[in-house]
Amino acid sequence: MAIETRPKLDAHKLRADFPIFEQQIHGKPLAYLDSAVTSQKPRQVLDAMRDFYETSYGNVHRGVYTLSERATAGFEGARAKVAAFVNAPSERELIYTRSATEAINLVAYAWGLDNLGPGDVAVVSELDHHSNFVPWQYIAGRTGASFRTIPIDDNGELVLDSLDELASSGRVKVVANNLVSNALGTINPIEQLTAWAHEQGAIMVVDAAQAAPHLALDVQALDCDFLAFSSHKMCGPSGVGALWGRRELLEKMSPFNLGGQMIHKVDLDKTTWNELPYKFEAGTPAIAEAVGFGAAVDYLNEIGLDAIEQHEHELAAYAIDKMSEIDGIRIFGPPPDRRAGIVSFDIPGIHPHDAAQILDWDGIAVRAGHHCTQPLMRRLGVAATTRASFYLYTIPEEIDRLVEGLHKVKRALG
Amino acid sequence: MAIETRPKLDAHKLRADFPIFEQQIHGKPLAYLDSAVTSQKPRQVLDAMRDFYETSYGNVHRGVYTLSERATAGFEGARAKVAAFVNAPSERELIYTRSATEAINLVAYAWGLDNLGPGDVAVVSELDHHSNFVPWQYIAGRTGASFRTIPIDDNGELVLDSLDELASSGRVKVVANNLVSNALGTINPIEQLTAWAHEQGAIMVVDAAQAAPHLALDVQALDCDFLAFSSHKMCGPSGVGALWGRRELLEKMSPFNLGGQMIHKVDLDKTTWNELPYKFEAGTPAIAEAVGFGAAVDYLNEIGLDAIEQHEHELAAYAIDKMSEIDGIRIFGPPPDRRAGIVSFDIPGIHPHDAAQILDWDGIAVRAGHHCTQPLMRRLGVAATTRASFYLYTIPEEIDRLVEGLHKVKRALG
Amino acid sequence: MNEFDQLYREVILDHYKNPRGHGVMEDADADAEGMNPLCGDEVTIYVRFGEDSDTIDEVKFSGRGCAISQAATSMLTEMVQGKKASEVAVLDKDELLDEIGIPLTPIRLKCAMLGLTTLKVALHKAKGTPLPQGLAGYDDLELS
Amino acid sequence: MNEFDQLYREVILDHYKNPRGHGVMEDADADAEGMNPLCGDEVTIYVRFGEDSDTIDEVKFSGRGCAISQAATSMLTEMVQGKKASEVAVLDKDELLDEIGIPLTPIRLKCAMLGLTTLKVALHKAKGTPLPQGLAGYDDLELS
Ligand SMILES: Cc1ncc(COP(=O)(O)O)c(C=O)c1O
Ligand SMILES: Cc1ncc(COP(=O)(O)O)c(C=O)c1O
Repeated sequence: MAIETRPKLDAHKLRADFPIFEQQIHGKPLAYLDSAVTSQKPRQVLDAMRDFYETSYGNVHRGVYTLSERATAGFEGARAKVAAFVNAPSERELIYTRSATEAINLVAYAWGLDNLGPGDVAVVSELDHHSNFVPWQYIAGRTGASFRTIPIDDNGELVLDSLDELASSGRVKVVANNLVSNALGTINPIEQLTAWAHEQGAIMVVDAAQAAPHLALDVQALDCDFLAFSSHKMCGPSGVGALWGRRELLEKMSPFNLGGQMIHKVDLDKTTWNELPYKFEAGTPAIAEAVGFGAAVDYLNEIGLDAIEQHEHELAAYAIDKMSEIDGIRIFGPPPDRRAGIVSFDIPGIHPHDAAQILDWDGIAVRAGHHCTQPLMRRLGVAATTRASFYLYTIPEEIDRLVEGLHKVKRALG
Repeated sequence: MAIETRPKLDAHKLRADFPIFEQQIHGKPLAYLDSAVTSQKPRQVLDAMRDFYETSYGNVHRGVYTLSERATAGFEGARAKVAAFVNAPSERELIYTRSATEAINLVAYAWGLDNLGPGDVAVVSELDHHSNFVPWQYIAGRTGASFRTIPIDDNGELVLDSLDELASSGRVKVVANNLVSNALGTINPIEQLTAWAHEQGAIMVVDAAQAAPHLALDVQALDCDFLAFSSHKMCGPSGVGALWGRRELLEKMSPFNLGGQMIHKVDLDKTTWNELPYKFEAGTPAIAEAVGFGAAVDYLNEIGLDAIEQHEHELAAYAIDKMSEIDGIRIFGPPPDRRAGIVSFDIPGIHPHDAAQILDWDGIAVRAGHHCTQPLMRRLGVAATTRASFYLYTIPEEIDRLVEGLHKVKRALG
Repeated sequence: MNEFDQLYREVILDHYKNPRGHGVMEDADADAEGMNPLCGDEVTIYVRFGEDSDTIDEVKFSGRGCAISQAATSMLTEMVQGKKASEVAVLDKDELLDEIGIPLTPIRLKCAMLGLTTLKVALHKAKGTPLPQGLAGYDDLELS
Repeated sequence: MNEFDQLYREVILDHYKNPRGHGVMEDADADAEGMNPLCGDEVTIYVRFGEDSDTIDEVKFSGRGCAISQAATSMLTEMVQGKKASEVAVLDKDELLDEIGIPLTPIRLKCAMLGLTTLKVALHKAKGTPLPQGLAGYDDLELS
């Protein structure tokens, strides 16, 4: 067998797929360096949705006529693609949600309300996004369980030594953690956490919102119990996301949203639930969005997740290297080989809002804020950071423009 | 002041806005008579979303750069339109959801979990869609409240005489009912129900999923407390819906989904919530879909809801008249002036599935099933019905084709 | 052959209009009820075994349904007559589909399978064997 | 005038780099803390009244923020000096915006208003008057 060299992606070429780059912002080409918050969309995905609406739109699972069949085939065909994308053992374990946030809430409510109580512990980390922090805090509060966080070190990496202490504080019933941190880019050791969770008899919930766009996912290799992600961060439309869940757990769980489609038989005194995955999909779902989600998966697979991951590592290394030259800059997070294409930083005396605003006038879009990680910001001792994040369409020239722009910011406000 | 004659809508002309009608189904022009399940989309709405993705896409409320500002303006501008569409006193009371179903679940969970308990009664009707039936049944079950239904008469109209008996069974805390029945088209006397609910000290939740597309809505005139509806039934995209809620109630309520954007301050021991409407919008919302929802509202306003309502009454009257000629047919529901453009029927000896399938071969799409109203089907003594439903693009010729098709079905199977 | 003739071909219409084995069976050796949640159709299947308590002697069914589900169940009653319960409990759905002999969309497939699924449940219940995954509605129903 | 000069015009930069009234006030007559949830910026405002216990004698502020929020708060301390608490408690936001004198996008408006909102809360708290709707963050913040 010949050894294949991993094909690199050609970001310059891929950019042509994205209509958003055809415009100028403040007279400058758009340098979109905020892909961690949401990604831009290729024509292939937009065309797939438009075409679906124009030729095949109808409600799913409900009609015997042609349009409804086409719509159902499009919707379920996309489910098969999304399920395969995370190597789910069965597409019945793949539930469509609005977003990663809703996917996590589904587990927190439907599993948590029945399985947490006094003496139990729900564990997240200091690195977690509010969407994987607040649901567990809230449901723990409602059920009387306690809520604990895994601390991080100064590099933004989890301190796994602290796990024993957490285990001694009660029955750990659920561990929920992000695979890639949106604030720092840290790639977390989920396999180790999962092994620990299972030793405690706890379930492992993986927030893969930030991982799914950037690295190949395999729920069977991760051995986790639930995995949540969003279409909009991975070239797909807004309004749809997914939860993968282990079948035995999903089957035992109560439902979350109630309504049409998730039922089997409705009586005045009793209602029974539909089979998986429909039990968790009440009401009319995001139909065309699911089709777009499937098209986004096709698009990413065509490029290759390995190639995307490598491209991001290279950009992260390049950016950290270039940005380190800025006087006084503090770059948060681990070295490039342990992070996705995300660089969060602070320049003393320059507020992130001002940096982002001034960069915008050069057509450069970066994020300024707490990135939905207030506990982490407190841990880092800052109110907010400036963050540049990259994706398959990011080119090194944009990083050069960012560095130049930051020099300009310093001259103006420093 | 001159008296304006209400302009009638020109369905033949409007059809040209809908690309779906440019194809043939089984070699015949598409007669889409299943708008009650979901409506088709005009080019204006599809263009608005495409344009948004191509020029203005970004995450909302999170960035100081141009794209994020544009996205936020598009998203919030649409909220203002949708809020005005139901005459909400403030756009802060208008919460985006995935669908009417999710909107009702939001109230059932966030209001219900804290406000229902043993001795309390949740009331829906036999006419209600599963999406407004099962959430109340389920949350009543979880909280120990009881769950009762308002019966209907043989015309499919609510028997309001039964209310006193319901009131004597406990403290009525919530009354939830549809304004227009999706199964029969019945327009329900919501003002009377609301008055009764308020007399009991109960809140009134209106399921307007089927009303919003078809008649002008005014939450202040209705005097209800919550109102739920879906974009996809009113010419907008799938994946987005809305809940209007009375501000005092929304402010007092616990949140529903937890995560990014809905928080004010996140601490390890305590999290506080964002102001309205964000408190109820956790995570990345359906951004482009909201923009499309706004465009759909523009489209409907341009035509005029009164004109749409009248068009549907006319079609319903025409259909009932024509269909009554079919031997043995049983048409369910009230007379045309008390119903929206929905006609549900049964032809003895012909199963709805077979009718729908054979009609499909003539390009005619109708729904066969229980329409997510199993309790109603039981009340009517049928397993399922066949349903034809109309919208602004429906023309009388399609009803003629339906009647002809039904004769053919009878010849084949009767 | 147009689509109508294809789906509602003569033999289907014949089974639909003159269903074999239609009716209630008193003191059956095995029975079960099934429902198609899409349309609410319900069917009850009854089985009587032969002397060996294993060979299927007679199958009857009652309930309502569309032409496809009624015809498929009617055909089924003829197909399984004289077979061993253990064979029928694992009967491949394709055998029934071959018999029906018409192309079915995924949604109509559910109609066609209602009788067979219910029969299998009846047999497993009578024999006390655990319901295979497929019968809990898991793997053998295709999504889409 | 390009956009940079427009937003970060000289007077803004001057107030940002040399904020008036910056610092902590011990034994203030009124104080409050405010936060901009978008970026986590926090500000604390301190007020000392004159002999009549109503005229604002001195205003100070501490905390961190972007140039817009710092400059706006600095300008505010000058604006309200010598005014009656009751007037300031209902000060129209446009008066401050006029002073700032630059066009603000909705998101930056929140930065600019942080000081004023916090000051109003401090005054209402000190006077025991109920917080108007606007200050609960309701009506005066524009959506979008
Ligand atoms: C790590 C992480 N978790 C969860 C989320 C929430 O994703 P969404 O807003 O799509 O629900 C995000 C997105 O911001 C994220 O980066
Ligand atoms: C009366 C009624 N209520 C609720 C719903 C649920 O709407 P959705 O599926 O958009 O959530 C529907 C739609 O089928 C309906 O017709």
